[in-house]
Amino acid sequence: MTKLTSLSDAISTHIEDGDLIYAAGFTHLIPFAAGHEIIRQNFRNLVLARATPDLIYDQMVAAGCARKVIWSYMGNPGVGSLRIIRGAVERGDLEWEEYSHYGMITRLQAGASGLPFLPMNQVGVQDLEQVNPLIKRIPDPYGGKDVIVVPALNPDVAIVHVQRADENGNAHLWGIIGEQKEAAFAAKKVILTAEEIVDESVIRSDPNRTIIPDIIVDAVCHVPFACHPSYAQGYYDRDNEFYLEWDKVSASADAVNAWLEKWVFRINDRSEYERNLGEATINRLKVKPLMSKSINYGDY
Amino acid sequence: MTKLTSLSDAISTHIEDGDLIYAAGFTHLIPFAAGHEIIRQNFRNLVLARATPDLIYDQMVAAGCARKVIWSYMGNPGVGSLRIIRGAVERGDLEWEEYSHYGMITRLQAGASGLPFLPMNQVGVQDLEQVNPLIKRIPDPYGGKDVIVVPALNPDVAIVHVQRADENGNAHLWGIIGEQKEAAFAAKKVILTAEEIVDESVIRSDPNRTIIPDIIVDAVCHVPFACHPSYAQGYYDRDNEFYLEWDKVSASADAVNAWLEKWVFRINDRSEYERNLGEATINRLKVKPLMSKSINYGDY
Amino acid sequence: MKPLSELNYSPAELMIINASRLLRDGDVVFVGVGQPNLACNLAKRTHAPNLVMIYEAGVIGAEPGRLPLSIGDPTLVSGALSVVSMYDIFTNYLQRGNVDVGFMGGAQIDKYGNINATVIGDYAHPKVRLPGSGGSQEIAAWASRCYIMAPHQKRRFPQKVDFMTSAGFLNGRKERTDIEMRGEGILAVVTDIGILEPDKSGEMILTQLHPGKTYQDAKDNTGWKLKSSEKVSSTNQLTDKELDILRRELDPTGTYLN
Amino acid sequence: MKPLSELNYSPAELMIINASRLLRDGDVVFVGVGQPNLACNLAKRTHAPNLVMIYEAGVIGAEPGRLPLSIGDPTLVSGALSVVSMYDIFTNYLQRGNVDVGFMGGAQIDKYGNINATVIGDYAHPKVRLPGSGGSQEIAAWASRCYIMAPHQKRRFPQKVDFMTSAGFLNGRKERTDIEMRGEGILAVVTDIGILEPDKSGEMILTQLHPGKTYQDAKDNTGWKLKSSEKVSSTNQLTDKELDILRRELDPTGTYLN
Repeated sequence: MTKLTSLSDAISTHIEDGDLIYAAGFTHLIPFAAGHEIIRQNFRNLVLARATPDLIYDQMVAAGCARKVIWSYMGNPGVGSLRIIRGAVERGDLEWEEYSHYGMITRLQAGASGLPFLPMNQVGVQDLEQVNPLIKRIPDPYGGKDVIVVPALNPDVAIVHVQRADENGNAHLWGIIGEQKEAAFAAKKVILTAEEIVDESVIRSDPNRTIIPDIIVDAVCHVPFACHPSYAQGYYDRDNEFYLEWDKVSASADAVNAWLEKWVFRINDRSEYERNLGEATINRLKVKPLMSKSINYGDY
Repeated sequence: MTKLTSLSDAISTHIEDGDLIYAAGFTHLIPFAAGHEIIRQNFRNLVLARATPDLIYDQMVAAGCARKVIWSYMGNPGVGSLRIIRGAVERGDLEWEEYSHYGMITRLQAGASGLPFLPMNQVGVQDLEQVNPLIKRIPDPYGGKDVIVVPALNPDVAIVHVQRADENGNAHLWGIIGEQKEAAFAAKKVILTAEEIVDESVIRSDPNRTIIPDIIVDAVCHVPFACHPSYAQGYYDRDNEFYLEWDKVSASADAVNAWLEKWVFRINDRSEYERNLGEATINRLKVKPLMSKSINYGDY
Repeated sequence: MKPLSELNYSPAELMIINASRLLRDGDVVFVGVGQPNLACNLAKRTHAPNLVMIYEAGVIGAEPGRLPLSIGDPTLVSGALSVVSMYDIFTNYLQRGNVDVGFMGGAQIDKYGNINATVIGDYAHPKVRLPGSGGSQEIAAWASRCYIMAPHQKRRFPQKVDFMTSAGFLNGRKERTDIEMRGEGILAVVTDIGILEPDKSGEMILTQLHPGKTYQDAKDNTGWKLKSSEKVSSTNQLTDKELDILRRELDPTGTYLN
Repeated sequence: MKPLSELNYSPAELMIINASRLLRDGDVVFVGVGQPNLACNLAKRTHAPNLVMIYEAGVIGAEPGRLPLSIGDPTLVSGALSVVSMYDIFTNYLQRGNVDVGFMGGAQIDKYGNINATVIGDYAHPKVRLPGSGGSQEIAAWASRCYIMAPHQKRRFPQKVDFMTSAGFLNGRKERTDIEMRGEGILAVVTDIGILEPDKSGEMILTQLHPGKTYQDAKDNTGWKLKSSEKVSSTNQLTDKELDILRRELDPTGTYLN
């Protein structure tokens, strides 16, 4: 059953003020288009969870969408600080909750599994455990050392960008797959954005590649170039210049507001964003093909 | 660094009497060739763990290799009983330890993760828990219901058959992937058998397909047709006639011994086994190609 | 449509067709091979075209090109929507609550729908050692609705199973409710005489009879004092179309139909 | 080979080259981007051709065709040996004990090699809020050997870190040993003055000096009373080959070398 819809409808239908959102993608396939649509629709009091908030959450916090951020690495990857979130935290203007990457992804894995919690081995340091009461320790019932546990994280909505999906929401993704699967299975609702909508037969030609199945997907949106300034493996490159530029923009509230006006509020959708980027940028981010070798499933 | 070796050398080098062996593959890619080599080399007192012992463990138990079997479904899949193991258990001649599929695979997942145990949700019934003291229950530290736990399973040796691997042991596998990854990461040593040895560039053309990395592999053996009478997706079909035939052979100790003589002890290796099967059988199990659609990784 | 008396059908066909009718369009079904597989494929070809079939081997949305002969038949994989690991199937799919229907089988089914697939006699000194749980312990707990297909025989329907492999309503519905498991439990046992369903206490009672069968037939073949619902209805007769799809398309060699 | 005095090199180049020499052929290294990535690629092109590079984004055996600018740069993926999920990287690879070497960084490194990458000042009311652990809490615990590269500055090497993000030897080696973590801990801190290594008590002491640097330089730039080993050796001078590979092949734009 087709779930194809516009991104704007998907966001307005499935997200509510106050929701816990997990926009997935570890450094790759970051759903910037959906983040911008959330800003454009003026959502408030969201709890934004991501291993690495990256620029997208910095922008959403700047726009006033969030009351809290949950992270395991709050930086501008390869550049430095996320100035907006960092500033809000230092001023006491934003709640936060913090894990190591492993703790964060373990919370999602527990959520995806339908388990109340999952264990991790001890790491020596206890400082994070002491400032985050959700991190606990329990005995090993088999007589070993105590283990550390974290509770399941079950976001209200996961937003996952993929390279190709059919209109029902069966999705192929590749390259860095990060926590895409875990976030999708953990969430109560899943909004999928995709570089390409393909026929179901493309998905069925390689079922081992299907990481997200239609049965957990609520909306499918065709949004090419949705990840800029992050990237989609095989489709376009990371726009490192933008990551450097944001470091400058985010140093001034006025510059941030001007940026949001120009790149989010004054435009209607992602295709307008892409047009505004211009051909020079788009060409700079293009990538030459490098194809995988095929495999034989056999016609049984 | 190449780890290519003959199956006979791999088995004699890496297995010892008394070892706990996990010959992986849920109904697919079952490493019959390695099992037969273990029989041929007369190993004794092995503990044989597999979700579904299938015919391979029935044959190994018949040959006297095992002191104990660990399973979650002890049947001849699609046919009925595993007569040898069932008879030995009913007579009190064989130790056994039992889980549900989920319990079994959770033990492997804990082992693969380096964790002492993993939790599962309650299932209402407690009979298995009562006869297997390794299945315990512990409180949920977040105030929910008690969870069931099982301890890590870390086999001495995992044997994993794959469709293609490079000579270092980086392996692509597809179709039903069962517990192949978990068994390999859980084990102390890994013996890989492969339908095809390919150049490293084939593996590197599709890194998302690489489920087993060379760093955990101890031996790589080129053994085409290693899974008969089970199958290798895209390479050959399951020989259902043999599964039916084993039901008859295994009804008589004499017939079993004659079968082992003919198909294991009197032959040297898998290529001789394949020759003895004959062209008619091999042609019957051939499969027409059905290729996956390629993906683009991009030349960054 | 021919009158029933003119249709020749086997007890297996009777059970498969009645089981297929319990499926709803859009259901995600955890399928076993054999009769449950036929029931699901029949439903998909009749009233439930959007049925999603999941196999415990890790296959989602299979479209088997031939009759699968084992739970891991390669025909389930080629052309499927997705293939995942066993751990993922049992965690992300089943335990997480993504499965609507499970089909159960077993050597014994008792008054409360509990199932024994493990052992006849004492566990440590088995009289008959059966295969064991496989996936069924968790399917019975976590699939929203579970169904059983079983020939109606006294030894197969004892008052109490020798070993509880999978949960029906345990020692009564309250016990299952108290544990707050996700699944509603065994909602129907389809036999070759009729259909049993749980009453308020979780006891399996006769609610439907196949045409030509009687309450007495059912009682004679049940190991406990079988109650019936106030009104026992009759199952709809098998249709030519259903039988035709089963026999010509799904199992032309009759492997599971006799 | 030119005498050292004729080689112009930056403090970063000095640290990267000395760190690369700590790697052994065949090591499986958990690599960060930036300087650790350069150190690993340099080792692979010199004395450790069989080095296996793992990135926390889930990439194994990367062969980057260009300088990766973030931990998730697509150049790490194309042509890699394997790509897996974050959960798998942290469980099957790191926690399971499949990683030999980890590179750590941080705003503060204390006397026992503990690292702070979380916060300067009070956690609840941060003076400077840093990015936090990322993968480092677990790398420091479970990689067999860990190394740090850091410019030698007093504020960066305090007696005690404000927040322990990752374990060195905690409050002394015994405390780490008692917890029986898999990894041996921080085995070297490579600075632009020399190399610190843990003594028997787990305290970081000066064991090597780069040519031209003195114990006094190190003491002046360390926030605790820096001890030294009985004999402080000199690090080998940088070679033309090492500098050449770094500058021409690995970081031609000098992004991480200055």
